[in-house]
Amino acid sequence: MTSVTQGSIPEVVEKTIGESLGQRTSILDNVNDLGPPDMVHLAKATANSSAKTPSSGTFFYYTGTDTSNSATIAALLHSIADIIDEKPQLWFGKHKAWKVCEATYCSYNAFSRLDSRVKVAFPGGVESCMVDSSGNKQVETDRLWLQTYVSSMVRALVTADNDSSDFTSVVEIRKINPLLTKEGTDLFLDGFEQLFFEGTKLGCSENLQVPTNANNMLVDAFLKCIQITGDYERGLEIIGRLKTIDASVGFLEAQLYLSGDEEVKAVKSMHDAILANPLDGEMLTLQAEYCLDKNRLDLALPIATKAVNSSPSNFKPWSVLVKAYIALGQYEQALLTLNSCPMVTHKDKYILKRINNPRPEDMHLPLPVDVTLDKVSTLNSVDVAVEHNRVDSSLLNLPAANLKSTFAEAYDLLTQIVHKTGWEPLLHYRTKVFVMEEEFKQGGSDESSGGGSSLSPKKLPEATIADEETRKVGTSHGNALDNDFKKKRLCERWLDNLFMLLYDDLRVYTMYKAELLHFDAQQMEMKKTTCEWELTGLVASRLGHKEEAAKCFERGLEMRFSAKCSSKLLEYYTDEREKTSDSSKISDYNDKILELVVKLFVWNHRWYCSFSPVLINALKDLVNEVGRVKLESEIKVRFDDGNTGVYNVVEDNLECLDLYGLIERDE
Amino acid sequence: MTSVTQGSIPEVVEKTIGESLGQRTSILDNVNDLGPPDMVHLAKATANSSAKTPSSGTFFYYTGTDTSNSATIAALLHSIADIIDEKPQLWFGKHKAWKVCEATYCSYNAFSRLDSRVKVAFPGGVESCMVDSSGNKQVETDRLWLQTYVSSMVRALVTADNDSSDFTSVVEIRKINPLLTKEGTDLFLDGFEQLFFEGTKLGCSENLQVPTNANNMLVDAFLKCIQITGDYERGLEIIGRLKTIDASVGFLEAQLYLSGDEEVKAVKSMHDAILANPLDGEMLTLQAEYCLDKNRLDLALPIATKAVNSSPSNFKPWSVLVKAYIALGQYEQALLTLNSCPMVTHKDKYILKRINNPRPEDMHLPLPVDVTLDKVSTLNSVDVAVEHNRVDSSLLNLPAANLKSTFAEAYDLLTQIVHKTGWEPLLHYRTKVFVMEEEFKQGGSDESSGGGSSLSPKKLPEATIADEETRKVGTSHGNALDNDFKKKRLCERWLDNLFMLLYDDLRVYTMYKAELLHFDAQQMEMKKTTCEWELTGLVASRLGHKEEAAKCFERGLEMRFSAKCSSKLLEYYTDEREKTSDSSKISDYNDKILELVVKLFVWNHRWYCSFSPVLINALKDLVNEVGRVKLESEIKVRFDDGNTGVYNVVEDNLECLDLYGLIERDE
Amino acid sequence: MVEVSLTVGKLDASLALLLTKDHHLIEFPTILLPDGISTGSIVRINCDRDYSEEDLENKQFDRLQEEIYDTFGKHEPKSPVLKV
Amino acid sequence: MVEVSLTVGKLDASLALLLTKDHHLIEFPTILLPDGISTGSIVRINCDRDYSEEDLENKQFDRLQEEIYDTFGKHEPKSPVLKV
Repeated sequence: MTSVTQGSIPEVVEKTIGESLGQRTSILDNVNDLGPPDMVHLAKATANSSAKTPSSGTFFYYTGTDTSNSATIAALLHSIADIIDEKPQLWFGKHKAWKVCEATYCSYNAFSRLDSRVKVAFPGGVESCMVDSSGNKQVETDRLWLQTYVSSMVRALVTADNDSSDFTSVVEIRKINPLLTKEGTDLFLDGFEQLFFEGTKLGCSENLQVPTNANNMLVDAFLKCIQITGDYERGLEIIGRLKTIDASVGFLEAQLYLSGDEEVKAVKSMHDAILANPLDGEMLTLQAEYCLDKNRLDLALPIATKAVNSSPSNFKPWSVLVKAYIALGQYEQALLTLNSCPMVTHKDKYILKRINNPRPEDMHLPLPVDVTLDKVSTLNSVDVAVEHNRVDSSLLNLPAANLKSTFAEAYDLLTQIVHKTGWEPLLHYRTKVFVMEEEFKQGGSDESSGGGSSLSPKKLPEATIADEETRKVGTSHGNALDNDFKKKRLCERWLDNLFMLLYDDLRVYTMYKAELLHFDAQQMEMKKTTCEWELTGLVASRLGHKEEAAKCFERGLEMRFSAKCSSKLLEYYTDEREKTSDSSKISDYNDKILELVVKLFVWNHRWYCSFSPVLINALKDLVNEVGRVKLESEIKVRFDDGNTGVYNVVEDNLECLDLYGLIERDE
Repeated sequence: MTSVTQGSIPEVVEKTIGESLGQRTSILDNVNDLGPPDMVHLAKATANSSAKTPSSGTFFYYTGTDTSNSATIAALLHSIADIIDEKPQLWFGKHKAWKVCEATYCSYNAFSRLDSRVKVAFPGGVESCMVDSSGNKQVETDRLWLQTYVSSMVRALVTADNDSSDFTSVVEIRKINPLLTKEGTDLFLDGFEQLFFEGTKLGCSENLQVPTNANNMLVDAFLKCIQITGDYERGLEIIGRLKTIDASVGFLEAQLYLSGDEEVKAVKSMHDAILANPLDGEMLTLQAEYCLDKNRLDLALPIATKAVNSSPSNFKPWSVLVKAYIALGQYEQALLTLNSCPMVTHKDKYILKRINNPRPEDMHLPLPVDVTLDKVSTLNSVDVAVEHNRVDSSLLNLPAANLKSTFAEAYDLLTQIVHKTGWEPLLHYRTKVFVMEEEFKQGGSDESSGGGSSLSPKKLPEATIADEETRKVGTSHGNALDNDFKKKRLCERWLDNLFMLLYDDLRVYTMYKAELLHFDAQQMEMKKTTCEWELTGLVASRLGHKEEAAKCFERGLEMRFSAKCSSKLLEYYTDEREKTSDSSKISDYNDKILELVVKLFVWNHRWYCSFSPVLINALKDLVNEVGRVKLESEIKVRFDDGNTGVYNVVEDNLECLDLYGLIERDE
Repeated sequence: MVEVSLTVGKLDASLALLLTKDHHLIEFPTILLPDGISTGSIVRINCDRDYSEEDLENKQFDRLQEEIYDTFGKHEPKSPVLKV
Repeated sequence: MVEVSLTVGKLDASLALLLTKDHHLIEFPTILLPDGISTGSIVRINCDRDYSEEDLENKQFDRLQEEIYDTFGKHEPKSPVLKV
């Protein structure tokens, strides 16, 4: 078991004591989602000074703590103060003895748009309050505390495993596993049921136009909780009760059956719900996806069509219909359908956001010393940043890497098409279905790319864009319309843009493959930095070349640790292990997966994070494949030499799996 | 006659010598309109130092100079250098003797996207070149010089009389009358004809979606030139020749006939053109406006309808149709039609823009001493700014004041409706034709406004907005549609916004009228600053209360000079003079107009501007009304006491009128 | 004449989303839809050129042009003399 | 059944602007317009509910649902045993 030490608590120094609390209040007015992460504020005095007035204020963020009442929060604040008071802190290069005078915990209640706050004064005194965006205090009630707790849990669950390699993400945050006690999990599930019909207040995923009762952040967190804990029975009971009030909840029932491997029940659930309401777009979409998974395209296509007709303003049914056309090899229809997809343009993904932008020199980001693993916990972020800055800009700034929400999904659909057809046929389909600005410029030369690539000799021909301006003003093509022409459609601006991005990605990838051939022919080894291998791997991955991508990520890891390469490989190996029945291969994959899982656990621990559903799940599979005893000794043999606490960090997660009976008990 | 002195040349000091020329080159790439104003750059050395190397660089802008060839430009640069070298300049509070070492003139050729530059070195040497946005030199040709000249002329003509009270407008600029010589005017008209079919390259007014041969900036400048010079015969000859190549030019023929008071010919011109092409939207729109002016609404309505049907994507025909419905008292149809107007959202009005943002402390803005008029030329801009900052924000920030292009026009149409119907009936019509978010909140109280106003007790009810999001996602009102409901339309977001702005304007205006009543009842005088009177006048003016607006502007001028109040009053008096046949009233208006015209001439001169078509025209009418001799003596009697040069600045404009035979000759 | 069959996908106040068999999304004014329509309904749309209406409108338009020309285009209308 | 008369105001590649008598601007897919149409043409649009097509589609849909249920919803499909 690991325990919290000074090395696991990041802090940001304030300019004036209490400043961050005021800033937090002032941003509340503009919050219209799950809100900021929980926050701890500390007022500290120099321990040896006789004066009791604090001389410094610091703060940091939290997810996953138990915020169900002021007593548990006060206990947490006490333990933090104890850890900091215990011995001098290594503080910006010097050892500094602090005494915490006052500690405040803030947790945003997104249901009622209130910030719940608990303040502990040391040595004694606890106060709590709930403030609105004007700073006014509201009367505390049990329901408001329940809302606070559920909001916290939703934030912790939906942001877990979010890609944190982004340079702008919050690092001064401790992410705790929110499912550490059964009581806490029970309380969340109770809260889910009680607050179910307020779920739309928490907003929805970035791929969905508007939240519904059956699809919102509260529901997302619920499903994740059930999946991690494996308690499908409990989940289905809850949904069963809610279904009697709102039939659209049937959609969640079917989803739970499916992820709980109760396929027959899922099919019946979908069937019954659709009979009751043949226009239930969410259920029809799920049914179409199911038929697609079963490769029954003859069923998937008409059901997806019905789903689109029933819910034409949602992206999801359209994307399933596109997939059906791709699977059927009807690429022209796939492109036309893609072009009709309603995009979500007004929303970003919910991420944990800071309440202010601290200066780098005010950030205290200690290195936890209880768990160390050579080359992982000690990876120098300055070195990585330097390496990153040296990467060629053509690789670094590929815009497809930054696509968001439905645009990223639409891009994925487009790459699925090009993966099956190739680039030139795709352009041909495009020209056939969309109105083109001018005929394909045969033989025009493209100066920006070298020879050797099949993409280089031609520029991307321009399609006529469908937007308000062109529609209402643009090129009127003569008075009478010729018939061929009127069967074509105008390409939406965003889809046209995706073609451009695809062209960029393909050019970089083709160039890489050509280089690789060249090096292989010369029997030389291609040299790239880890950043470059990582980015090249991501291009390959976007284009659906999974094996090639894995090779890049492996090459990337040869030189140094990379969290991105590791998690992408973990995904790849897990998929591959599923596909094979060769036991020596399986054992090989298990070995590799163990290595990646352990390193990622240590990496997360170094960044104050002890919650990753992906890693918990991977660990569960490993234990169930190789056995707990073997796994434990394996870890000790492979990682104990010269390192500390590696086994402890894995053990934390094994205990969580144990709690929910997901692995064999440790004797 | 006035002449250029050091006091009439503004300058901006550069950080490094020649910096502004580099900046000018670097912005060329982003120019997609008529481009920046002409610019002069000076490299200056301290006169008494023996060294010939310049120690300081300055620059300023120009419009209206003759840029038809490098020789005339070189001559201009010589005269500027002479004026600056002549005696020490009053330079940031000290007298400083300069010697100009090098002077450069830049003039943007918007047809070929080149910057034509002439550099004179002193004592000798002239170089010229034409550079593109990469700084590469192009071969100079006669045609490129003609394009340069015509571009310059178009900039000078279309930006004349642009409202310059905006705090962000360019002040370091000399604006010259571009029509000072007949040769120059001839050359422009020749150039217009030669370059006519390239006119669309110069863009079009902000109210038009896309430029056409018959409607673009080149054409606007041509029409303005013909109107100022009164040479309709010449204009019609040119148009006659162009019409044989492009029939759509007939639109300009009709316009020239109309503004040249040849109504019968205009009617025939429209008639013939429409017979030849019954779908000529521009001509139909003009014909509809003509019928509207003649108050033949029975004819105006079907013609406007035909214009809309022929050119549905242009704003103009729609606005004429709305006017027809307003004139007919069909306010519901007027609102529905207004709601269908296609708005121009992608364009701003062309204004003269700086190439960089100079710091205020680098600006040398001397006071011309050759023309002074007490309280006009000496008006302190700091005092005005202070007064401006003290204005109540509710008056200062009325958003209707900042409406642009078609939105400003649509707002004007809406105020025409409310002017005829009143506010409550307008709301009633709105509720009848548009889908409302909820029923009118009767009796709800509005905290933000005091009592006494008929607008205060009710909030504006919300209409359901038509935008992509609501259309595709929004409130689906049950499954089956009731019939009443489906006859209503969704209000466009911009129109809904205009209702809000109208509400704000009306509230301010109603409050003002209530206050006025109160003061009148108490026999007290209402006190406001000039800025406040000006802004109140502008609100009244926007709402169509012209007489009330004039009273405000008059009150504003009682305390100090204001260019805005003066020009608005000039417009008002001119209109009123037209309407009356009472000779004593006419003579009274003439007196007032003379006062305003003279003061505005002096004001313009103080800001280095000697070109205002509005003032030239007002002067022409005055001379033709009261006679030149009487006018001249009047000016001398009223303005010569204690002032200098007032008559000279008027004389400059009389000479221009003389040149084109527009007033009786001076004996 | 063109005839197509469309499915009603969504109904709003004044606009409906209709879908063609090949998933073309058409915004269609509800005013043109028959009564009693709801999501999932299928409608048949016929579109036909109306030559007789075109003729009628052309004739009316020509008459209008003649009237304008006769009224304003043959001689300067007498304006009231404003001299006093 | 609803029938309206519309004027063609503008023709683009795939969308036409049609105008109703009371100046409602309708974007209409050109694919639904008859051939030979040009700016200024007048078209008559009929819109009719198609009950028989609705019935047909409903029946097909019901059959589809039964097939899915019969295929996957009655007993777990036998998956190949992967033990080695």
